[in-house]
Amino acid sequence: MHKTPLLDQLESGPWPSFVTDLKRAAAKKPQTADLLGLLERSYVDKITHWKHGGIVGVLGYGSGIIGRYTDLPDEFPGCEHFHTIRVNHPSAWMYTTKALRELMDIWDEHGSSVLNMHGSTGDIIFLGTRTEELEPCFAKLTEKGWDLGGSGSAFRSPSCCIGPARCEWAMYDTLEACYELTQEFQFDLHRPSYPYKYKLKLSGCPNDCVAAVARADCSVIGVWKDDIRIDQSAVQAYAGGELKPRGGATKYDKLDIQKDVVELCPTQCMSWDGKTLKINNRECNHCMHCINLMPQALRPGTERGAAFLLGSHAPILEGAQLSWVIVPFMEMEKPFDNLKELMSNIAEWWSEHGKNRERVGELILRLGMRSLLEAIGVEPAPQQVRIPRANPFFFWYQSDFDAEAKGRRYDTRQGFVR
Amino acid sequence: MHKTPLLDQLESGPWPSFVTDLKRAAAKKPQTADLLGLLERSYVDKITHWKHGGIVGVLGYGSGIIGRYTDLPDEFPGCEHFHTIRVNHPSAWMYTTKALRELMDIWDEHGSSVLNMHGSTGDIIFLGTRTEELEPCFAKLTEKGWDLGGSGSAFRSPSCCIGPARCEWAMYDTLEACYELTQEFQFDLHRPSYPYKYKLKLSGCPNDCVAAVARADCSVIGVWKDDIRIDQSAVQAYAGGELKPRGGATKYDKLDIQKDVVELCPTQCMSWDGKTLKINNRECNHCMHCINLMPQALRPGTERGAAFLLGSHAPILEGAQLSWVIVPFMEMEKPFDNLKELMSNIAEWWSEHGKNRERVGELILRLGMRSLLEAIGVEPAPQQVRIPRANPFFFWYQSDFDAEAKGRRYDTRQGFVR
Amino acid sequence: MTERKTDIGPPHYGQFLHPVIKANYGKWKYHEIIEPGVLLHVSETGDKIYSVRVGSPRLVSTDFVREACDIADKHSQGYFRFTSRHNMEFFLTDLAQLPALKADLAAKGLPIGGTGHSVTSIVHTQGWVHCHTPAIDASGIVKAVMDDLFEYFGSHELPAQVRLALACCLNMCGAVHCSDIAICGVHRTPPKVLHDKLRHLCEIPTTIASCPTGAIRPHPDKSLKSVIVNEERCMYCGNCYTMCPAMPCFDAEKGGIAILVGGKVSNSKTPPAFSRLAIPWIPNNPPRWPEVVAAIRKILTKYAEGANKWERVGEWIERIGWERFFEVCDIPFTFQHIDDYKFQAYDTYRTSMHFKF
Amino acid sequence: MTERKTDIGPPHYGQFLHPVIKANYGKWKYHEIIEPGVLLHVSETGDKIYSVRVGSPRLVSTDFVREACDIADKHSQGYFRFTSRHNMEFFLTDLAQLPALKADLAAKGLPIGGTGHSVTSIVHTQGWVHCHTPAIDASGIVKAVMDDLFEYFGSHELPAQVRLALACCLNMCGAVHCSDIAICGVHRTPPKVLHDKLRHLCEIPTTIASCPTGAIRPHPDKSLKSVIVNEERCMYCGNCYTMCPAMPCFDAEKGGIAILVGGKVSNSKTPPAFSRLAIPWIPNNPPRWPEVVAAIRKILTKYAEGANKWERVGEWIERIGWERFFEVCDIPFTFQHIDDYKFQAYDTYRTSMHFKF
Ligand code: SRM
Ligand code: SRM
Ligand code: SRM
Ligand code: SRM
Ligand code: SF4
Ligand code: SF4
Ligand code: SF4
Ligand code: SF4
Ligand code: SF4
Ligand code: SF4
Ligand code: SF4
Ligand code: SF4
Repeated sequence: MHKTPLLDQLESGPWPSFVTDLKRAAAKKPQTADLLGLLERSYVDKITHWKHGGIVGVLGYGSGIIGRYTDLPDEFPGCEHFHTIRVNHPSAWMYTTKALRELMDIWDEHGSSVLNMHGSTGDIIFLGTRTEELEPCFAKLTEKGWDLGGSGSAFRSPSCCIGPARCEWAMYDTLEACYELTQEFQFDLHRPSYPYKYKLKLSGCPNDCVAAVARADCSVIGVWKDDIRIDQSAVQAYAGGELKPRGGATKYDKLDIQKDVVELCPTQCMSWDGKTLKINNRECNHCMHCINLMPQALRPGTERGAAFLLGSHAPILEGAQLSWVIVPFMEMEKPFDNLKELMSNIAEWWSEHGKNRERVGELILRLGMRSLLEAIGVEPAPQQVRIPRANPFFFWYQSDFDAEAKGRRYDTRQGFVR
Repeated sequence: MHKTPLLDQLESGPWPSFVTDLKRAAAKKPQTADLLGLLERSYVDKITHWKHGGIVGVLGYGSGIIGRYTDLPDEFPGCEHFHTIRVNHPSAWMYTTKALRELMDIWDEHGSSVLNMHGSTGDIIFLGTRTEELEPCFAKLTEKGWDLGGSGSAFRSPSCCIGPARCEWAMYDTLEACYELTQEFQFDLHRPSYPYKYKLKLSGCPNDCVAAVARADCSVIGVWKDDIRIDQSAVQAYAGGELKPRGGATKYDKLDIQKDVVELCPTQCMSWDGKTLKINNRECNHCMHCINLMPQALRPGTERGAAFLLGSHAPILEGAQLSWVIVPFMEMEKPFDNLKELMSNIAEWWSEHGKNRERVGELILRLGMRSLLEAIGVEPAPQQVRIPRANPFFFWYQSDFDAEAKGRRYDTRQGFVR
Repeated sequence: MTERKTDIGPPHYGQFLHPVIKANYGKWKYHEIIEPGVLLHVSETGDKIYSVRVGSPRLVSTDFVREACDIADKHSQGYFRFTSRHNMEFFLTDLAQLPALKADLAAKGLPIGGTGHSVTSIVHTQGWVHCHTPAIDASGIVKAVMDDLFEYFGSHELPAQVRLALACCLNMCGAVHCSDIAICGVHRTPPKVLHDKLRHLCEIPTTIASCPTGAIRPHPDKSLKSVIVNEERCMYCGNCYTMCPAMPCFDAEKGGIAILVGGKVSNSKTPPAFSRLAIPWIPNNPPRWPEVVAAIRKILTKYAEGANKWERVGEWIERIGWERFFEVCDIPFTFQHIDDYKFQAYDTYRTSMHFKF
Repeated sequence: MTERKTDIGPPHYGQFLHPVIKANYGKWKYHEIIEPGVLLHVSETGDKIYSVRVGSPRLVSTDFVREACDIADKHSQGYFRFTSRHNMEFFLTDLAQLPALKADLAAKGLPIGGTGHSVTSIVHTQGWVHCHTPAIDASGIVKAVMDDLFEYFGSHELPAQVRLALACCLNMCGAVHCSDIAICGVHRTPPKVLHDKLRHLCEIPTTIASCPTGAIRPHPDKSLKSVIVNEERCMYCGNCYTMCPAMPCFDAEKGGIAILVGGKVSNSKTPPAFSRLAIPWIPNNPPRWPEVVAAIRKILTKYAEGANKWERVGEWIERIGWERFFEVCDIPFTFQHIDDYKFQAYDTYRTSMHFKF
């Protein structure tokens, strides 16, 4: 065992310590002992000791494995090869202990015994194995029903919120959609063939508990179209303090319906006369605030589906983006053919025009939204923009003039040509 | 006289007709009769009949005249030469009839008798004269105390709101500042030596009645630092309806102090208990709303000066910009040396780095704000930004590391080096 | 002849100040608006001055100005001024003088108004009267629109002040980029390169640099000493024509008018804001532009009906949402509305679920 | 050996659903939070399920997972899950089982919390444990910060939920760009080009294209087959290093930590928002990063004191203004705060008089 005086200082304190846990694994595995030693060295040097990964993988797949090697192989031979295996997680990260134990056994046999539950994209991350272990480990995984997740310029393992499994606000079946789409795109998940990574996250409602809008190129977020259902007596109970605000999630005793709910509604579409809560549903923008504060009094409507937003990613290359509304509302019924088609069409447009390492959101910025919308057959809608353009620098296509000539004005809603 | 059946249709209707007025001038001046004919032709052709101006001007000046020629000189010989003379207006567009009559006489003698009161930058615009008239017209003008305004890549005629001359909200002497600065930059006004145009507009308060923030590279807007002065009895009078909202500028009978004033205050720093109006002045952002609605009850504070904002312009080349806060507060006392110095320093930096036809606001975008601030010796302040950067793509200069090394942390407020 | 004077600058305003203004300079205490177009300013000294605001076509003759001088001599002690929006203001020291002034103004067909919650004069530009790049006329459209909105000039019937502006091309000399309702002339044809003229008239590098989208390149046939335009990347801004007269982009039928809305300049309540595209194109239809007049009236009427007290046009739209604005004004939403201009596009995305159906 | 299976995808979640969850799938009516970390969901059928949320270091051993399985076997019918923020959730059908579960968790040192108005687990990344581009470690800083903020994990004392995230380099795998408080590792040295290695390891055009600011150019000495970096234009993003290992930009002393604040993801009240730069640099000080811990506590405390009910960090700052935020948190405002990155800078200007002194 290497000495780890700096890391040891991370064993105290109330939050569970990864150091303590790594030491357990290190006691069993020499390579993990080296990992600890290497980490301690980084704590001293204040620098990473991992090198660029070469290309390693399992047969036929271009993704799922991140090659990793240390720059100090002599001192820490156990870390000479220390590759990552991304194992695609099940929808909403639900497990039986049986399944998990099987996975742990595989990883004890073929790797470092160290892992992330889970990676930031959602996968189970097996951290640290040698090239020769990859294929046997993969065989064991598939035998038990598991497959690798995505990496590189591929479709990435989609993830979803717990949705209908345990949440009253799920506007569609996030788990099933996640499963279906993962299956649909298996080929693209394992064989990098896009300009760059392509992620999908599915949230059941605008609370967006998987951060889809910020962390997935394709962000599918549940929404309703009709009226919020109100139980007026429950509203009274919140006003009276019998029901706790936000289901008890706060230190606050009771709601002031006017101040806490009505006045904070972003569209100002609610009113409260002390007895009855009214909502002008046509003006509601589905922010969820009122529902969040009074889960027993208010429920989303019953005409349900999802909005499809596109383009978010972290800052590389040109700066971070949030996803942009493309389709304000789509039905979300199994087998989700509409979503599959939409995502394929987008990927096709992107693959055709995208530069190497250009996320789809960046391509939209470069080519303009119209290029995408026309390619995928989606009409312009005010919901797509927060605000129309301020500059007068806009293009006209021949199709616009043709429409105009046919007496359709300049209106592309009528004059729309694929 | 040319026939003008289309223009004739603009003689009816309640708004005063420029056509009727042009006809008066046309009756006296053949070239103005041709102007009417030419305009009628444009109404038929739906296209302009003016060509690019060649370079014309008065001796020693590079600006003040816009050369203009028609593309139909044979049909409309009076418009063959039809240059613009920009005459620099007096502060706040104040006149005696005597002075104006003198100007009109000059223009009748040397031009078309057609003019704009005023041009969009503020000048008196004499529209239409021949090259050979320029020099004599200029001599007459200067003799009567007038000079030309700016044009081309020069300093442009500054303008200002009526301010202290007739407005209770002027935080500094806009008229005097406008005059002083115009005089200071006479050389630059008449001899284009900047990368592009450089405008200055001065408003006495944040109501910005000369649209400085949108229409002038240098936008000087009055502001106070201390407390809004409240006359509580006048507040009561507004509440009671004895005083009319906004001094009578509306169809509304009376103010609801809570709804109309307190709740619309953007910083929510006011309160009203039905008797006393309170303002948490430290949180006030000087928007003027409350003062605007109750001019007899509220008055700005007495510690006065102006904010200096920089960079606004119309969309050419890269899209329109609004001016950006550079100096949140500066004293504004005659002879305004601080403002003169600031504007010179900025012009110097811009002239050094700017490309041909690059407005100063565009240069800031290209080189980054730090480049400007350091060049002109202004420290970074949170007032300069609406919101700090979202991207992590920031630079460090050696001066920052030096400051850090001296134990000054990374803090450029302390580590600031000119 | 006397010695040549230069760089004397404009006369000092001091000599142009009405005596009451001079005496109370910097001492004003408060103001009232007695009736539309008539301001009262009260000084700390107790002095009062009444200002009567009067519309003008801005494009005027010397005789027009002389007539205004006659009025000022008669009613305003020989002083008057113009406003930042090109109205005239006459000064009275006694309200009793108002009826006489009104009568003289009426005789000349000059309207009083433009204060408070009105539509004041339209800031505008040259158009076909005097510029070389316009897509539209300026004064003619302004006349047609003001005739139609005349009721709003002389009244305070709107929820807030409404500022209109017009620019005849994208240079936007009318600074329409921050107006409640903006009228902007737009070309829709890429420049036609006149190769023969270009080689004599234009500098090729400047011409290339003038294009915001980089649509202009040197002509592959070097002997021509000219340029070519990638028409797909041209958005008809006309900036190349400004730099190079051999690149006209005019077309009588394709040129037209865009309407932008929701801009403002003052800081009152909300910060200054850009105008945003409402209608990308309306035909250019002289002499009275009925489609433009109708479109503006529609927007103004819907605003007047829908806005809360004190709400500027843009504040109203932000409150109801752009999707509702397009709906209530019955304006189709097109590809043109979606920003695709470089860096600006980024900030106009809808990156939230905050929308209405 | 059996036939090689590929592209089977993950197991269907159906087999992993707790029986009560399976029976009430899609039928949930409402929820309550019984106490911090303990959720109750009630179905339209009347069924109930209690979920107990438990913190985890995320970077764990197989034994850790097995122990969690033991707990699930004992208390949760052999089912459990992980959340989108890497906490664990155990399921109870009866509240009476809670004390026993709590005891077992306590014995393992596993904390309950992360619900409602708490600080839940910090989404984070690999750091020195497993990545090649980090400026900082991940798990170590997370441990240090969570130790310090522990009181907020197991309570609902804050004005709203507060979400922290950490990324060890600008790639931002922790997706810190939309967090209430974000910890981001930053380099501050331009890459050193290792010319000898570069020619063998890297493709020159891809390397050049990887630079967002265009700082990389081909080496003037063509025979070197390498590149040079214009250090003045480099903002140390490390993207070139990602594409080309011969361009390391690490420096033990200059690397450090930036803190960004005010981002969010949900649509509740306000739309999703980016985190904004609060502190451009804090030294990288293992093993317990006291300066980072202190800075975050300061911001959190000031937020807790100053925010209105229900206000997220960013909503609080927007209300009081950024100038006040820097003041109350005693954070100096520097050149680094002012955006100068291409198109993004444009929208961050203060283009109004809406500021405070
Ligand atoms: C493992 C993981 C971090 C973690 O500790 O959880 C991770 C690790 C790496 N990420 Fe990531 N990213 C991980 C989730 C993310 C996320 C979060 C998400 O998916 O929700 C993001 C932000 C969202 C996004 O996609 O933009 C993310 C944005 C990046 C980027 C920047 C992409 C961009 O467009 O800005 C890079 C750089 C790149 O692709 O070259 C990157 C690159 C990398 C690489 C491959 C760097 C490299 O070239 O070696 C890291 C490999 C580390 C390793 O040893 O395995 N990683 N990466 C996450 C994947 C685990 C999983 O599969 O579940
Ligand atoms: C006369 C006037 C319009 C009017 O009818 O009032 C005018 C007329 C012209 N402007 Fe302007 N601009 C006039 C005020 C403005 C304003 C408004 C302002 O100053 O408040 C702007 C917007 C603010 C700004 O500066 O950005 C303005 C933005 C432009 C631009 C675009 C500049 C930009 O950065 O976006 C151009 C194009 C150029 O410079 O090549 C331009 C160019 C022109 C030219 C010189 C076009 C040309 O090359 O011939 C026009 C000459 C017309 C003529 O025949 O005299 N004009 N121009 C205004 C000047 C009168 C005066 O001196 O008082
Ligand atoms: C005369 C003039 C200044 C000048 O030096 O020429 C002027 C004069 C006054 N303005 Fe103004 N403003 C004048 C152009 C402007 C402009 C510039 C523009 O329109 O291009 C603005 C910014 C417009 C914008 O935001 O788009 C402007 C925004 C204001 C405001 C803010 C109103 C708001 O709700 O946004 C006030 C305050 C108010 O009206 O209560 C104000 C108030 C005033 C007061 C009440 C100031 C005072 O106490 O004397 C004056 C009479 C207002 C009225 O007419 O109702 N003035 N005012 C300008 C008259 C223009 C005209 O002929 O119509
Ligand atoms: C379990 C989990 C989903 C999952 O599939 O894993 C989940 C579960 C719930 N979320 Fe969430 N959210 C979960 C991550 C998120 C995220 C994502 C994130 O943080 O990365 C967000 C967006 C955060 C953001 O905006 O930055 C999120 C924003 C919300 C909100 C919006 C709160 C707000 O004021 O912005 C609600 C509504 C509420 O709390 O009243 C909510 C409400 C809920 C409810 C009440 C839904 C329900 O009725 O069951 C669940 C319990 C909330 C609680 O813990 O107080 N959930 N929730 C995630 C738990 C993470 C954890 O372990 O801490
Ligand atoms: S996103 Fe909505 S549906 Fe999904 S878990 Fe969160 S609150 Fe429930
Ligand atoms: S969901 Fe949001 S917008 Fe809709 S009524 Fe509730 S608070 Fe208002
Ligand atoms: S800007 Fe202010 S000071 Fe100047 S006229 Fe307008 S309201 Fe008065
Ligand atoms: S000036 Fe504006 S911010 Fe200040 S108190 Fe009045 S309304 Fe509020
Ligand atoms: S807006 Fe264009 S066409 Fe009109 S005056 Fe200005 S430059 Fe000329
Ligand atoms: S009109 Fe504008 S966009 Fe078109 S080529 Fe000329 S400069 Fe470029
Ligand atoms: S944030 Fe950077 S250093 Fe950290 S895991 Fe991701 S790529 Fe590696
Ligand atoms: S670190 Fe980033 S900015 Fe610097 S040279 Fe490399 S890619 Fe360019």
